[in-house]
Amino acid sequence: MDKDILLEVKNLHVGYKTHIGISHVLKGVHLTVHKGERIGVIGESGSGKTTTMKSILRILPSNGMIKEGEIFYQGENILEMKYEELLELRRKKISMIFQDPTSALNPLFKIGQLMLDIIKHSYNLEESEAKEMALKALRDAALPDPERVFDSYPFQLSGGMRQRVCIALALIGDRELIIADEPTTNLDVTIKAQVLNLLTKLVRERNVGWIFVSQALGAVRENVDRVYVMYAGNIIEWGPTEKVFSNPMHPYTQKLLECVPKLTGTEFSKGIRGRIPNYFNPPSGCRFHPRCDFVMDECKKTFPEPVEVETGHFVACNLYRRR
Amino acid sequence: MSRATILSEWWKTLELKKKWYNFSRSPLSLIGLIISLSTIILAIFAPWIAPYPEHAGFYTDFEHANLPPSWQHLFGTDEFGRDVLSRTIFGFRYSLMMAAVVLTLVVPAGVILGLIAGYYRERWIGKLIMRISDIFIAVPPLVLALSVCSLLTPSAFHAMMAVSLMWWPWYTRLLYNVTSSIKEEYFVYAAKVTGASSAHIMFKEIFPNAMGAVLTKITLDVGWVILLGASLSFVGLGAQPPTPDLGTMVSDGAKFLPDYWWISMFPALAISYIILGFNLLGDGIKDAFEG
Amino acid sequence: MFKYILVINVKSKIVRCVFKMRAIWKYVGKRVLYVIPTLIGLSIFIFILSRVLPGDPALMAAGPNAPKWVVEQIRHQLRLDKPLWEQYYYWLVDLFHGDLGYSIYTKRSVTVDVVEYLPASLQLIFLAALFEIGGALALGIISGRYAYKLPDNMVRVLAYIGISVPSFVWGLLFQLIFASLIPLFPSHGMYSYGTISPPRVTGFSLIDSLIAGQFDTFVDILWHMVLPAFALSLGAMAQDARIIRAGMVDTLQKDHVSLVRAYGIPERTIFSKYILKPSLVPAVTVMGMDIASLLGNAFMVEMIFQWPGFSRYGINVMLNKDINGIVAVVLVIGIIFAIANILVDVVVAYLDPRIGRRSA
Amino acid sequence: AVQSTQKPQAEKKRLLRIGFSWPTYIDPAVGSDYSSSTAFTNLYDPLIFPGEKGVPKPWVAESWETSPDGLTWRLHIKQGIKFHSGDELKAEDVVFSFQRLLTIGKGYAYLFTPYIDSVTAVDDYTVKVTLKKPYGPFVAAMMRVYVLDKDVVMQHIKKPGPYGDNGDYGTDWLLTHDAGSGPYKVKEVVLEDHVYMTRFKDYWGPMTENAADEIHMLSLAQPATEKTLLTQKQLEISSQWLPEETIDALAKENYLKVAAFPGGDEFYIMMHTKKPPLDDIHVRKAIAYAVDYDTIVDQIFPGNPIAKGPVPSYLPGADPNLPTYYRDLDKAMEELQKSKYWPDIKNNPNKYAIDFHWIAEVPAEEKVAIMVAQNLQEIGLKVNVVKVPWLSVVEEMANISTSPHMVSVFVSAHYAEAGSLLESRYHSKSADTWEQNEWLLNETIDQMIEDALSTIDTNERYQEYAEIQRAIMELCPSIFLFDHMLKVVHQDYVKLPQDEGYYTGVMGYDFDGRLIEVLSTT
Amino acid sequence: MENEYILKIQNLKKYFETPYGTVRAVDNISLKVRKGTTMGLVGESGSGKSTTGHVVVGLFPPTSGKIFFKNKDISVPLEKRSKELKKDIQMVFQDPASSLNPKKIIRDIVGLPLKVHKMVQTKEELEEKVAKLLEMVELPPEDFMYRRPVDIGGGEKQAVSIARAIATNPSFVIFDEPTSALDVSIQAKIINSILNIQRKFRLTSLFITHDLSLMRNISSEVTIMYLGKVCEIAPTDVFFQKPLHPYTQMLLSSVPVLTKEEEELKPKGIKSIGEIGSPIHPPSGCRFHPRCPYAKEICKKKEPRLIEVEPGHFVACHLYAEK
Ligand SMILES: Nc1ncnc2c1ncn2[C@@H]1O[C@H](COP(=O)(O)OP(=O)(O)OP(=O)(O)O)[C@@H](O)[C@H]1O
Ligand SMILES: Nc1ncnc2c1ncn2[C@@H]1O[C@H](COP(=O)(O)OP(=O)(O)OP(=O)(O)O)[C@@H](O)[C@H]1O
Ligand SMILES: [Mg+2]
Ligand SMILES: [Mg+2]
Repeated sequence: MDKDILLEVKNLHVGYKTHIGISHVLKGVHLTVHKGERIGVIGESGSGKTTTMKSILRILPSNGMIKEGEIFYQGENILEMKYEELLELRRKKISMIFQDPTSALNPLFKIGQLMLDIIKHSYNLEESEAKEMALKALRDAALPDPERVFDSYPFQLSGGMRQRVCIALALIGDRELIIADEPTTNLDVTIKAQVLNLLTKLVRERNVGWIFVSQALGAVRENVDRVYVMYAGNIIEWGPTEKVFSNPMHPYTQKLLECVPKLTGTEFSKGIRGRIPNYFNPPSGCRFHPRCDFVMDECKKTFPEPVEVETGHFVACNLYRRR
Repeated sequence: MSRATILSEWWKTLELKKKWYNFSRSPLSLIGLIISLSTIILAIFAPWIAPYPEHAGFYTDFEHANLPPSWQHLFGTDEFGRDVLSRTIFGFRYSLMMAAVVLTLVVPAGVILGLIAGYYRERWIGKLIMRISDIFIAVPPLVLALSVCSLLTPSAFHAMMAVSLMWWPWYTRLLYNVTSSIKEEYFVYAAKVTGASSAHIMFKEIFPNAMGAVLTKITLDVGWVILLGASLSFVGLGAQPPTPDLGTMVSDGAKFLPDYWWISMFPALAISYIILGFNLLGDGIKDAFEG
Repeated sequence: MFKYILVINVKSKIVRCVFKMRAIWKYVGKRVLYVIPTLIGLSIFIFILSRVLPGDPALMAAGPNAPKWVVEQIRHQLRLDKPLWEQYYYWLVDLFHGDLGYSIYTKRSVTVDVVEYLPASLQLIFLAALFEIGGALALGIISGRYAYKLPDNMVRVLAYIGISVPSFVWGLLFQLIFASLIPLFPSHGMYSYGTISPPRVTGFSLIDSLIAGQFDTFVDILWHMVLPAFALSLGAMAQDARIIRAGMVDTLQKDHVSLVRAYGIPERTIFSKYILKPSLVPAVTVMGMDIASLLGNAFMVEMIFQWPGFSRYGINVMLNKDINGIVAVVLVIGIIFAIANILVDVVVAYLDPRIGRRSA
Repeated sequence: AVQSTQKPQAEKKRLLRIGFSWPTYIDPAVGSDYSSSTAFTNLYDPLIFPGEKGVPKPWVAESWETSPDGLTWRLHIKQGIKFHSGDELKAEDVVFSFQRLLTIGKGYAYLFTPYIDSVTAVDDYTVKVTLKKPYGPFVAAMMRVYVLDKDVVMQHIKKPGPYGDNGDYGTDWLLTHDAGSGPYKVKEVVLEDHVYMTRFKDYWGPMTENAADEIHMLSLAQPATEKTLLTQKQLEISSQWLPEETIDALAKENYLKVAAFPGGDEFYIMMHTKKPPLDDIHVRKAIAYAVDYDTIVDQIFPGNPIAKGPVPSYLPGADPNLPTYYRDLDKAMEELQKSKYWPDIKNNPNKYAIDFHWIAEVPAEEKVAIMVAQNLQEIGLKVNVVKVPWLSVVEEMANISTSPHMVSVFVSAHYAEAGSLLESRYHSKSADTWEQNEWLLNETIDQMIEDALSTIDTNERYQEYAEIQRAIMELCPSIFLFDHMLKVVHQDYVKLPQDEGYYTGVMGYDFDGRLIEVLSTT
Repeated sequence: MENEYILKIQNLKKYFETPYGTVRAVDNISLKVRKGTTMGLVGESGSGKSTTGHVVVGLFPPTSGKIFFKNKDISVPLEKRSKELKKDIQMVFQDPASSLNPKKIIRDIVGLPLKVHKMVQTKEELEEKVAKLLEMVELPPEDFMYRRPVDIGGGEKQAVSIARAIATNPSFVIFDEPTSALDVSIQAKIINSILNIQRKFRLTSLFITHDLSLMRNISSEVTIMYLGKVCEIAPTDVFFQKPLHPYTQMLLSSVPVLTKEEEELKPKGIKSIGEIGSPIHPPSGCRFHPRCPYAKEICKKKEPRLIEVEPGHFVACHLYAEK
């Protein structure tokens, strides 16, 4: 389309092979990130956010399989890259911050060991230069006493510090795209705010592309340019943040926003009935239809084509197609 | 009401189905099941299956001693002229009986002690039980079983007692670990808060969670107990001749290696067969409960 | 200049190591304190058992035709005429003087027997442990690397066989095949006939032969060790290979593996470093215990291969109801077991920084 | 190839490697079993040596005199016998050996303790022995007095020990060393493994020309190992307990020979005559008639002659014309029906089940046990066969209540005379030893034995022996299975005197390095 | 007047001895809960909220201090409490996954309190009562009665926990972050049923959470805890209008929100900094002082007392002590 596009995920289908059968998680996910753009992906637990992000870096678990789709990074299809190219991509272009900083850091290696290993593989550097680079990244991540952190095992750090370490990893070098997969979910409220502030500040300063995956709608709203709403392996609505939040179109988005308790303390929502479908035998058509209050016959048959309801604001729902 | 029963049955069968599914997923588990079942059947029906059942008792026929495997004697005959196949089939009987006796003694005792020790972990009773159990696992079970057996007169009964004495701590440990980890689960808290008795919590809340592990361990232990029993009789501290005990058969037949290899090698294979079967089965059961 | 840096580097490493070790030592100290009551309990158990169970060791010791007064004399010598607690008390006192009592089987101090036979067993077990660790690592890694693929399935089947076949069956089988039918290896003993054992320095014949400069004796001993050590190691090897495999398969799913992958660390490094180490932590525990358990299995294997070791001595004292011998065998194995346990803990603590050194 | 790796040795040697089982105690005051006795024979010189068929030969005791009452003996010691230490063997060494044996009380001491009052040295070459009571077979018994080098032993005593001033009397040192004058001296002893002996160059006595330079007694636990070693020519003489199957297989090799010779022992099934139902002589007789003697000597222990009575028939003093028992099931049933237990046995064989213990160390006994059990099943008796380690058998036989119903044991004469076995098997004073499970406790028999043993005149003594044997046959306390023939397999380059029909019948003198020729060097 | 308070906690301390030192999980707190109201207990991870709850229900005896329930001293170990009391105080636990015994069917889980307190005799009676309870938490009884916890979702698990807690008809229930592990859509459902039940049974409850927005919608009074200490107690409305304690302000400012109105409620000019201290070696003086932008010398030395700034509004901070 245009040169501005950094990353484009098109029609991504991903499943997991398990002993019970194949779990068809992603069904036609698409996503576009422009240079320096901050993208939010929101969705409840199990909606396939992590799966999408891992697909981008091709680090799905061994039972995961990409069945269909294309992922272009600056015009190159990641899914068709050779191993060396892929390594290059992972080393220089895209970095990822994982959901749970505790499990994302190997408990048996010191932070420094891990960072040096990563730096040395990415950039042909001397030990001391590499260390300097690592320390700088740690400092950038606002870690007090980076030397000590460098020489610590993950268990010796608090949760917030661990996540900062992960951020520091993501900041090494000049990446063009940072994927942050629920970077603050497991942190305390005040720490959450700190980490998120730091991350948004860094992203803004460096003007890199950013995919911010989160269940915390408020946090997404405050920090990104455009937002994608995901439900059960589908992107059901997307558009500029302001528009989506102030004028949600999809019944799911509407309900979801209602569900969030407000500081102002209005009447409490009743929630959405049912729960997220199981992926071994997902609902036909629109995957939200069993829980939708406006369900129609056709919802059960075909997945609705997205419709542009305002400029840049798309929604995939049959309610709007008819109109 | 009947609908309720049907529903409850339905859920139960579904659960069993799931377990069976998890179990049968691996062909190895199925092979294990087949092997274990075959040994159990052979053991139970030995007198009818064995071609020469009388060879399991006082029987000598020196005219036909040491015959190599043939159609008449598939596994050959031993130095007494007894059919090795028949004795091997009876051997399953003794091996499985040993396992059965030991495990029926050991499992309840070990489980109860383990539950108590885990539940009262901070109190002296729990500590005492664990320290005592430590003593019995401070050396490999074989070594202590051998020493105890050697101090008693050798017999299958004493071997079983000695093995049992060495074995309960493993169940105590298992239950202790399970209990101490489950003890802090909220459902135990909930039961406590409601006012359920300690016995209820131990046996109704905690124990069911250890069932899978216990069952798995029992199955695997069938193999280990048989191995231990065979080792004891191999050394000469187990079952008495002419009992067709597999370990004794191996060690007695070993004298005639390599000429009359079938006398010891078939029983040796039989031991391995039965242990293999229960090992595979045990892993299958583990899958069924965990998967 | 370069050398200088190296020195500093090494020095700081050592300092760090020492620091690390100090924490570990504290931990070890605790473990030792914990183990002592267990060992005392064990000794009480086996000691009492050996004295209360029916049987008259004095009569056995005196030999078949000995007159009554000789039997009485031996009874006195073994303190069997004293009350039980007194017997135990004196036994303990003797123990602290390094005396494990009089063996009615070898007719000398059990301590001498232990010193004489233990090294041979340890030496055998050492080789078996090498086989075990080497084999288990190789098989486990192959299996984990190609999880659920053909090599993995082959290894798994092999492992099941390895676990299921008792060590004494392996022993007999190897003897039958590799010593009798195809005489590649000697069938029994520690030396070929005519070889005079090297002068005893350490008690470990392998080491002693090297000290004495008898290189061919060394090779000879090694050659005699291959079959029994291998027979001994197979079961544990299979067991450990399974554990390593399970650890690797487990670790493969972990987020931290995804992380290093996401940052472009090549697969080979991931496997050899970030997956292997965490999978080894649980395996080390099992492996260590398995190595210690080899002493138990060695009972049969040493018997089959007539290895002049401690386990064969164990069998002999047991078959001859040598009460002091039996107590000593159990206790010595208990001590070795405890040491192995502690060593394992140290290794694990070394591998896994979280253990034993968690600060607030 | 590596199997036969040997240290390159400077010179080739005549090696005689013999298979044995451990334990082997080479201290004459401690050991008394087969392998120990064999070691004594080669390491030491006895006062009296057994000649062919066990006939006593003067040896260290060159000649002797007896007082008319048979209570005082004067032994003249041969001059010029050299110990391995180089010292000469003198009367004080003999006295020392006697005293040490009696003080320690183990080994063969039991042969002398009831009789000997004192032993003193009259001069350097004369020893005076005073007895408490006359001892007919004293001369034969002196085959078990091995002379130790007093000085050497006393140099190696360890104090404190159980023997007061004498400390441990050198027992610890003598476990792995010798202090003898025999044709061989200890080179190395590794407990449970081997006893290596080398030729003593200054040996005083006669040796065959091709005597071995070294004798290695090797502890071999497994027939399979022995077989391998024999076929690889790494073992000259097998142990004596090889299974028949292995012997058969080995006999097919043309470079191996099988030697069979009387071992001086007989194989008995001892019946506990004080335990029901065996306290009924009819039951015992029934059993004696039920046992299938022919199968035992044809199939299980081929080549052994069926026993003709309580002592092996070749033993001096044995009566060859005793009435014997044979398999006859009708007669057996007849006897059994005469017994008072018959109604009970008929109704419930389990009520009088008979425990049959056999000795674990001799696997072939299992065959006998099981066959006998099978035989007795035929007449309606129930038997429990129990395998028991040797030392446990010894222990349980020490007590009348723990002694089993039946036990099968090989018993050999301690010295080459019928009296030895008669005394140890049937005299009341041996009832609590392993040599008698019968618990005969028969005063008449006791008296007859004592009378016979104190009869100094040989012929008269033999007459009395014959009467005892007849009386015992009548009581039927034991099943007399066979006179044991030892069977060993040996290399054809080894010449055993037994190949030419020579034997002593005295335990431990079968493998005498003085007589065995080794015609090959390695 | 005094009878108004169903639960009174006075100077409660709960220390845990661990190999790494004494954990001062709850350090001298006092609070009162009025009959028929919901007291919200807010604080970040490790602040001692759950511990407080656990001590109240009797899982651990207090290290020191007193707890009065209906004017009776209940600061005794669980074994010494009467059956009546156990029937009267119940708790819903934090983690739905571990709250239900995975090996039992729902009927038996919910039925346990009924059986223990002999409220049912026959199986039929049991099933009937359990069915009623399940209906109350909006779970169709036929569907759920015979299932095991593994077969149901997290929200449903928590609903079952609630059913169990109200089975004995208690007058006081502690809800320990009942929805923190759930998606917002499910959280809404659960909260709704809790509100319904509270209304129906006139329950008094202690509602523990770290989510201020949620708290706003549920409780009539709020207690804020930090590292084992109470910082502020206030009626909900007052609290959101005028948070006094710097920590409370920091907490409130850290909440990401969805609407403009909410944004206005957030205190400006305070930013989250620093790390939460360790309960083993808590900071001296005021435990919040290392993170407090207004910290003074005295804060490092002297522990502030809880003072009533205005009726019903308590705060423990030196800033207000002077006034
Ligand atoms: N390795 C795997 N094997 C099988 N199923 C998997 C695997 N990983 C994830 N899934 C399933 O795929 C679905 C989507 O998971 P994913 O982690 O992408 O969701 P998510 O949106 O990131 O959820 P959360 O917010 O909980 O992280 C879930 O139902 C999950 O159970
Ligand atoms: N049984 C226990 N033994 C030792 N320490 C404990 C125990 N229970 C809780 N703690 C410690 O007490 C402190 C307070 O824990 P508590 O569970 O009350 O916190 P919380 O406010 O509920 O936090 P969260 O939001 O994480 O549930 C924590 O540091 C915790 O580690
Ligand atoms: Mg995720
Ligand atoms: Mg909590």
